[in-house]
Amino acid sequence: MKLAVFVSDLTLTNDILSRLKKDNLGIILVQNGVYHATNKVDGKTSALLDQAPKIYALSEDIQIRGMKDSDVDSRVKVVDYGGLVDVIFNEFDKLAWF
Amino acid sequence: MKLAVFVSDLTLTNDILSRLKKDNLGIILVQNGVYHATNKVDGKTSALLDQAPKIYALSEDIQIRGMKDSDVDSRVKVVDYGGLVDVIFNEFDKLAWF
Amino acid sequence: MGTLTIGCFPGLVGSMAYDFSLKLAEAAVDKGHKVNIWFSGNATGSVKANQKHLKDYSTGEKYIKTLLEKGVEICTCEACTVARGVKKDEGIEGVQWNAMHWYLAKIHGSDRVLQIGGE
Amino acid sequence: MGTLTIGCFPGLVGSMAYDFSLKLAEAAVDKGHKVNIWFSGNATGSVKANQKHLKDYSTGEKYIKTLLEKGVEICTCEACTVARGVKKDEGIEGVQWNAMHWYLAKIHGSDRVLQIGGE
Amino acid sequence: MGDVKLSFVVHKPQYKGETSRLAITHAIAYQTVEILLDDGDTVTPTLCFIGEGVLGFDKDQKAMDLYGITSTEAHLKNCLLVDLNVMMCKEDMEKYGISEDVLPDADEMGADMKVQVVPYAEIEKTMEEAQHVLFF
Amino acid sequence: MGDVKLSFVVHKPQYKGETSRLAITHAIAYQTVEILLDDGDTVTPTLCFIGEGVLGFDKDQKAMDLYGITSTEAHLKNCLLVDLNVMMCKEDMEKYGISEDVLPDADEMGADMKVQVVPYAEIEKTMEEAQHVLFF
Repeated sequence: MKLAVFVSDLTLTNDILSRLKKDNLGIILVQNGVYHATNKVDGKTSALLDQAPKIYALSEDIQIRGMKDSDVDSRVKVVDYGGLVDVIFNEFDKLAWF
Repeated sequence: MKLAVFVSDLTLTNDILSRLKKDNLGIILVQNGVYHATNKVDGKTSALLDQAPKIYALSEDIQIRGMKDSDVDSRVKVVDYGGLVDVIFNEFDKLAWF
Repeated sequence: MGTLTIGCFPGLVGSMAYDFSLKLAEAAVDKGHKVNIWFSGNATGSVKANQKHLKDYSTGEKYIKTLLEKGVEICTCEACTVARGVKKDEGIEGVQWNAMHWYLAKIHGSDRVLQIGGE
Repeated sequence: MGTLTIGCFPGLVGSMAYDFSLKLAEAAVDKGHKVNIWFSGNATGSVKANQKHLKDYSTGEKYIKTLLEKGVEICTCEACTVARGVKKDEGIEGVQWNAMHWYLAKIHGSDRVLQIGGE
Repeated sequence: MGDVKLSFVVHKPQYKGETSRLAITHAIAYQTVEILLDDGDTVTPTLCFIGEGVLGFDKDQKAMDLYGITSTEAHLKNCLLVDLNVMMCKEDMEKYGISEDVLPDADEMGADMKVQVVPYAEIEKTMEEAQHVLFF
Repeated sequence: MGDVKLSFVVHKPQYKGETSRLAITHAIAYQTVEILLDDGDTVTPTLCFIGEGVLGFDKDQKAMDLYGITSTEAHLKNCLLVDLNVMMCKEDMEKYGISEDVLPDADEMGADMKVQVVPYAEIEKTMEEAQHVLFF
């Protein structure tokens, strides 16, 4: 299945994301989830960025925090709300919010 | 200072509790925090129980979950709401909710 | 064009999941998709009419009205709403009031479903 | 006997921090302490009058009225409340409406303060 | 469109707040959805509990006595009475040291169904077979 | 009772929800509290950000443009304008790789105060010296 998981926090409180099959998985970073793409923690980039072949981050949630779209890790594609709608309809068939 | 920290979740999302000085610290387990006193995780009792000399758990929050006051770890004192009020006024002078 | 149904459960708070739901709904409807929104839990408090828009606080009313005008169907869980003291005639006009099966029925006809939990 | 002031910010949800605040307040006042409660954030939605008590859903109104009768002072953040569309004449009688300095003033005269955050 | 299978996945403890209990009541609502659907259309949810979601299902809960609200135990019994598939993740039950014995059943109320404790792989299968997944 | 010192400790990121921003507005309210107090009585909050609480303070926030609400940046400037002590935990700033340079100031508005980046030990001291601590 093509599943997209929305991540809205920096600290994940459970291991459920890591149980999901990686092949067709997508991760969509929203709200405080965008810090996975912009900030290293203790000098390391977030392990989350290795857990799915497709990773997106929401532009508005980067900019509202005073950061720039260019601050994100190269593995992450930045989309606005319109782009996110296309991702939802064209790239995946199931959605999960963490 | 005599600080009592209320813990209301099983999974702690930060390390702040472990930074606090242990000498006069109290931990009050409420809501899902009571699982620290009743359940082992992967066979181990919660590390939280070693982090303060005084630990309390709220009786109602144990019983509402179908567990019994006798299910708690021996280091934990079970109190009802009235007992909790006495703990707050007699044992500590500052309170923090996590 | 497809149909997106969003279940929104968290309460009305600044820059968070509630706002996200409404903004995603608008972006989808602007692209020609059909969108349904189901409010349950604390999110139902947001269907109260006459929310005062202060710069320091989030409000949902203006946004809800915009979405209704654009053809988004919005329904609030009646039980959750009256439990919060909000009666139908105190609610925002155009928001539907129904039971949980409204949400399941909309899901039945949807291409994509996004259930947003949390308080 | 002492004075306890509780700041309660989370919304009205079952068996959680909101209920905890009210139950702790009652236990304290029953022991002869003076208790003040400050509602801010999503908790302010709970001062709406006429909450319907359903078995499956939490409500705060009955409890708030009991506490008021027992002499607990309860105040809601006016800005947070009107942002949610609840006007003073729609609120539970006896609940005070004021600005954030009410909370700080009560804290000034308190022996114990419990600030409960969360949404 | 016929039947639409849904996988409800609850990963928060039952007494975390309202959302986890609303997952149960929303799943139960499948039994009345037909009044809003065309003839022959149905919705079939499977209710899955994983991670901390397996917490809060012990028998003998005092929610009604202490809070005046329906307990999770009562909700779970309702699920079984309306023939909902309810699955608990075996690995997570073991992780939190929860015995199958503490899970309520609704035998005395005449339910045929029981809560199923299954390996995570089974729950994954419901997610794969479902048309939509709903995380609570 | 004279002055009552308070230590506000914020450990959630600023854009987590309403609570973390309400910590700031509640602290600012200290400047009008005297109308409810006896002569000579005052409240002095210190606003401390630790853990993930240090996140969300970058300059140049677009909250007003994108959401129509006041940004945390604007709130922080207000704190400095009303002479509130604002402390950020140095160790946590380093943990999340946040440079002091990104923190806003209110110099152009005439504020004398600046956000102080201090070791955790300093924040601990405010908690010890305060009569009450308030965790947000």
